[in-house]
Amino acid sequence: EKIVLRVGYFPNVTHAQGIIGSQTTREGRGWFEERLGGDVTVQWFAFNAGPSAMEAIFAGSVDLTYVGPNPALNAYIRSGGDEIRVLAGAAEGGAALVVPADGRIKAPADFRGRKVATPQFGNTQDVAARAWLKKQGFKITQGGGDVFVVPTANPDQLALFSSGQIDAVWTVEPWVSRLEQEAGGKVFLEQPEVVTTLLVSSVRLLKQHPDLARKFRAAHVELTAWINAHGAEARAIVCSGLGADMHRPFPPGLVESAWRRMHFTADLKPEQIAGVVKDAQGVGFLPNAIPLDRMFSGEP
Amino acid sequence: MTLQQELSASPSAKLAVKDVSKTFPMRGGRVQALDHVTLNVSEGEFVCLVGPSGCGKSTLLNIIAGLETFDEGTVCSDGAPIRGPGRDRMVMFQEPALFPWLDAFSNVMFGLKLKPGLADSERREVAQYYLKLVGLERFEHANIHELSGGMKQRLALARAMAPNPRVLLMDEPFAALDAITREQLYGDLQRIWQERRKTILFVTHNVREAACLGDRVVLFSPHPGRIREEFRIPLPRPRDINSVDLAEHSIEIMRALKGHLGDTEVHE
Amino acid sequence: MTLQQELSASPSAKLAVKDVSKTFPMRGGRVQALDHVTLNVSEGEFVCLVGPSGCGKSTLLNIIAGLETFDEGTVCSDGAPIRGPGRDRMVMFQEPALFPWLDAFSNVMFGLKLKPGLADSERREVAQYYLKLVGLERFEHANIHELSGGMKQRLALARAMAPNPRVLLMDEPFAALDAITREQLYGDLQRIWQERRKTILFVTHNVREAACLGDRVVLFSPHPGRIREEFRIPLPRPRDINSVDLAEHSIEIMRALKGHLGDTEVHE
Amino acid sequence: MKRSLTAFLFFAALLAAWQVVFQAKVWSPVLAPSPASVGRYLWNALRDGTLEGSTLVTMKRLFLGYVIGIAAGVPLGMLTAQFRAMRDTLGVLALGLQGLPSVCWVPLALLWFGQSEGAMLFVVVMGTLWSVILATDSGVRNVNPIYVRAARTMGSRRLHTWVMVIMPASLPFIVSGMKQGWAFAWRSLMAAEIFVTILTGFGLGQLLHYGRELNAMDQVIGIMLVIVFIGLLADKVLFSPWESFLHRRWGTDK
Amino acid sequence: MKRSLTAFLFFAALLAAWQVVFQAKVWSPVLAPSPASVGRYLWNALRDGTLEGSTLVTMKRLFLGYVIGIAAGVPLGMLTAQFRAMRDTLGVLALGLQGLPSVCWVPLALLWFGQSEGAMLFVVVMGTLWSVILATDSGVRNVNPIYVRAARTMGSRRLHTWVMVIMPASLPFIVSGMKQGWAFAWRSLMAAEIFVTILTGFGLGQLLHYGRELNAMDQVIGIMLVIVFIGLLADKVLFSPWESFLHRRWGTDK
Ligand SMILES: Nc1ncnc2c1ncn2[C@@H]1O[C@H](COP(=O)(O)OP(=O)(O)OP(=O)(O)O)[C@@H](O)[C@H]1O
Ligand SMILES: Nc1ncnc2c1ncn2[C@@H]1O[C@H](COP(=O)(O)OP(=O)(O)OP(=O)(O)O)[C@@H](O)[C@H]1O
Ligand SMILES: [Mg+2]
Ligand SMILES: [Mg+2]
Repeated sequence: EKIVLRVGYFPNVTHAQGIIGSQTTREGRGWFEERLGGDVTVQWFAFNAGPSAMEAIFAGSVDLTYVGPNPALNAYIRSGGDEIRVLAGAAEGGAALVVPADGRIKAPADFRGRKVATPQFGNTQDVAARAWLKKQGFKITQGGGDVFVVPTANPDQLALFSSGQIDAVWTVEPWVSRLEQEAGGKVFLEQPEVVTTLLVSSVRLLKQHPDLARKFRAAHVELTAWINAHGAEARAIVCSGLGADMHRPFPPGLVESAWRRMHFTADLKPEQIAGVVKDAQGVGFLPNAIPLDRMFSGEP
Repeated sequence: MTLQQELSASPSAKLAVKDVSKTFPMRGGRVQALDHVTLNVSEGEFVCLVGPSGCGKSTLLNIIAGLETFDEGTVCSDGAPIRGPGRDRMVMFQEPALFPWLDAFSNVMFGLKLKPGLADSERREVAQYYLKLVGLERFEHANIHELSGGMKQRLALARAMAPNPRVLLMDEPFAALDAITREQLYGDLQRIWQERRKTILFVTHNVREAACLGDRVVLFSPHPGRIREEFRIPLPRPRDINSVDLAEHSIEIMRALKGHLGDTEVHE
Repeated sequence: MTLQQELSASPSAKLAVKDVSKTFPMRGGRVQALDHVTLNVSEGEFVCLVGPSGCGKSTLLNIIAGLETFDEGTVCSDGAPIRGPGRDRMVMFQEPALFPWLDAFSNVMFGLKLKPGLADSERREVAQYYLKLVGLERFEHANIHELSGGMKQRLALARAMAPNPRVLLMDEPFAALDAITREQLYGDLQRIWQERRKTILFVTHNVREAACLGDRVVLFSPHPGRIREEFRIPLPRPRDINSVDLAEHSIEIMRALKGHLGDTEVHE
Repeated sequence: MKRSLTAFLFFAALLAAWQVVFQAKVWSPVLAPSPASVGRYLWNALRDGTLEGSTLVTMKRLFLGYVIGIAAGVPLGMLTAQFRAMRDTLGVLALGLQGLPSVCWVPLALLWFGQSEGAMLFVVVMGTLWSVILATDSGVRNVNPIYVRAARTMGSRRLHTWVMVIMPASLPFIVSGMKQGWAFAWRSLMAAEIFVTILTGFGLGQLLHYGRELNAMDQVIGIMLVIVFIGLLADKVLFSPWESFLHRRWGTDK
Repeated sequence: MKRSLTAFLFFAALLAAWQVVFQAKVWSPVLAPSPASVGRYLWNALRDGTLEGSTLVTMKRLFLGYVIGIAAGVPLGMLTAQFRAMRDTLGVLALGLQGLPSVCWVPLALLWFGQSEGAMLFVVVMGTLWSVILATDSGVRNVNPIYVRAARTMGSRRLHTWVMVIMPASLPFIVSGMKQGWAFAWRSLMAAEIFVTILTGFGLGQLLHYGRELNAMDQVIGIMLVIVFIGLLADKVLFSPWESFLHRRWGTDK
């Protein structure tokens, strides 16, 4: 009897491993299936965002998923460390603070009184933006302060930024590239070392099929290395995978330029995550964080 | 049961209303619709109720039909207390109460379909028979809102009679009809009543009509609704509405009606 | 205008119906409700329409009211073609058509409020006057569904008369009323009509009622609806419904009615 | 004929206004694409089968969810209207739950049905059911009691009265409620298709979502037009016949 | 008294069932938190003022949007019912647009109003208006024509007929439509608060959304309960009095 492994990811360049996995499965030459053995089928679920993926983990309807560090953290803390584990890193970088190219904003001090958009309240970029602005000496509150941080959905950012209704955007690829290419934006600041995507597993999978989880992780590590070695080929697969997921051709140029701003690594740097936690707590999120040791243990 | 049997089956029933009172709540007080009303109707009897507007005739009919609760007293049909409406006591309401979502024919069929023991083709025949009786055979497929006032009333009459109930409770069934149609229906109703030994309680404002149709005429007075007097009409059947004997009876009833009204003063 | 003037103002009007025909579409054919009907009503005249059920009386009233279109002919009021309903021609429909969202008093006030030139207190007084006229003063605040059939009809009568229209189009206004209330209202209606010189077109099934009230009685025959005959009733006013002269006239009309019906055979 | 002409002219005018706005470049063309580009998107999506495919998927889900919502909602609404106890429990529940946004039902759907069509269906049904219950309840409670009384004296009892009298008598309400239920079902399904990720079929909701994610306004507007079109079609096919039947029979709405 | 008892017992039973399910640990406690933890969340949110604050913000938006939706929708619905041309244009538009999910209106709202209360309001109104138009239209078209005829012979004309006759005569429908409109407004507002982020006030929709973002199901369920509670309260305050007035006057629903 075949074992079904259910894996989630987002149709987003920063989830390249997931996209390649799903696209190769779709093409009948599944990268993961080939490495998991003949009795395993992989089902790929393209989630719209972190919370949906985490709900699915809790509900037991997916086993593994690619996801950003913040949803993973939230899920870990919420479940008291009982339900998810981070198996590996996946991607770093790709986030940036974009300002108008017209030179309105040249120095950190110019942000005073401006509106800075972030993709989602409390998500990785939102926390980063708040932490950075705070470090520049601005007072940030939820509804005001010296700089207005306005969580705004990515597609709306583009519109509002190009019509001048927001002054800067802290977001992640491919939106950074789109803001540059379509809305006259200029990258003001990048954080290439910040984790963008992780591979997480449900504790249930680790209990029931520890070997499978191990094999999947190994395949993921191998895939990451392959991506770094075969950039062009990987980009082509990502591009067609995105097109297939969204039923709309994805511009290859966008994958190209997004790629330049990120890098893929399966390494886990718990201290990075700890940094994320610290930032979040510094701006008032994650009030009751718990020790993160179990999160990276790889054990149930 | 064959169609012939069905059309001529003879039901039997008896109504006993004893000391029934009924008040309605109304803004700023109560209205006493019935005040200790006692009325017995024997099997196969044709009883007419007359009385001024608002004296509780329709309320009494509804109570006997089992559609309205009452405050005091007992109401029995065949010796058993009435618990709710039943197919044995068919009501023809004062407003036609026809179903607007059905056409004329289907309105008549409604009650027939609920009557067991008939084949569908028989039901259809019965419905057609009664539609013809009330002169609506050409309007079988008309929608209710396309009928004139009198046609609606005739249709309601056909609908009430078609299932051949043992008791017919009729609330001014002929009010919207012209004299000619009326006279025809007087004849028809008496014939049906005699042939099938129905028990009929018949509300009317037309004293002459009451005298023409009833074995007994019961006179109501209003505020509160009470039975004031009863008249036996011992004339032979079939009766002609224009006969002199009948006129005498109706003059007597009329006089009584006026007398009681004088007592109670409807319009003070 | 003072209340006194308002209550005794004397309007004038004239109706001219010429060669009017009207057919209704109906499943499987058409119904000819009116066939070249011509009728003139002079100012201050009281004309009664009688005729069997379904002969087009209500349709004619609706056409004169401006509520129904017609296929052929012309209808004028005061010499001008009727374009739609107007406050000068008030209609009392065959079904009471009362507004269920208003209580009895507000129903009467509805038309009064639309009449300019009256103070609010006067309107209220007028409404109360008419409610009392029809014997509903105790039911001012009743909801419509709490009224008996006859009470609804009386309320509709009060509502139609209260705004004192020049022309009253009344469709069987007394059908649901008992003899006593009716007789009272005959008197009241004749008085109001004489005092204020109204023009009244009055549909009834009661031939005696027609003879009692009308200057003229117009006889309709059905299928298609046509005017068959007209009778002048030259009796002095006020008339007593029980008088012998009146009985003679009504017998004559009745005979004519039966004759025509024989011609056309309503129920074949 | 004249009626469709009015409608046609009206929508042509809307289209023209859109074109004018586009050409006047009031808004960035990224946000307000030209009618032509939307048309092009629709044409391409039709040609490569995406549109038909996802429309079919969505319609299947919609119909199933809607039919279940109606089939459960109408009887339950009649029950709440008929029985005090039902009104005080189920009726109150329906009142409370009808305001919940669809996304609230997603976790429950996942728990009960996993990532399957069942979960999607659950969200749609939860989005539809309560409002259908309430509309039916309203309709039944507004039925003129004389109809029920007349039917009962003719021997009509419980189920028969409900099906043959109360239902048709409250039909005007029920049809109006069903129309609103249809809108609720659409909206819930669009949310469900975004929040419930399943493998069996890619629907219009997903197309809309990804169009928005990619800020592809031609796609967003194209799918909106498809939704509008289907809504109109559904009205023509599902509701209009009932309505004109009602109006003909009742003699309303000349 | 007896009625509230039934309702109370029913909801107590629901609560008990929830507790049982929680203790049986059928589902992950993260997705199905205990009643106690939800209660705790609500209590804390009440104490620190979050709940009152966001409820107030949301209610303001809801009321404003709803009132605008009703104030525009009822007259427009009467127009579509009265005039062929309006029905063939606006009526058709309403039919098509009522099925659109709220998220479709977001880009337009941002474009026209920027990130402001106006944008939020726009989304709510667009989510409410069409369904109110359609419900009113239905109601008006089902009015028994005899009322209008009677009023017209008494000299009632256009506006007077509409306000004094058609409106009250179709009130049963309009009230039922307004109840559904209320649900539409709620759901649209929840969507709007999720999709349109503005700085002037943090509403229940945002609390719900962030609860979900943070996998804080106690918060999600707590807010759901608040929404349900407000829904019930609104019914008691806004709609029930109308309904009982209607039933008393019309003599329906004994
Ligand atoms: N549902 C009700 N609510 C309140 N009062 C009512 C109700 N039904 C009837 N009544 C009152 O009860 C009294 C009797 O009414 P009922 O309908 O029995 O009179 P009726 O004799 O049939 O009169 P009519 O000849 O006018 O039809 C009236 O005063 C009426 O107002
Ligand atoms: N809206 C309508 N649609 C179709 N046919 C109609 C309509 N209104 C009336 N009719 C038909 O027109 C004819 C005349 O109807 P009308 O109501 O004028 O009769 P009437 O003389 O008032 O009868 P009654 O004395 O019974 O009230 C009838 O045959 C009726 O079926
Ligand atoms: Mg009565
Ligand atoms: Mg008539």
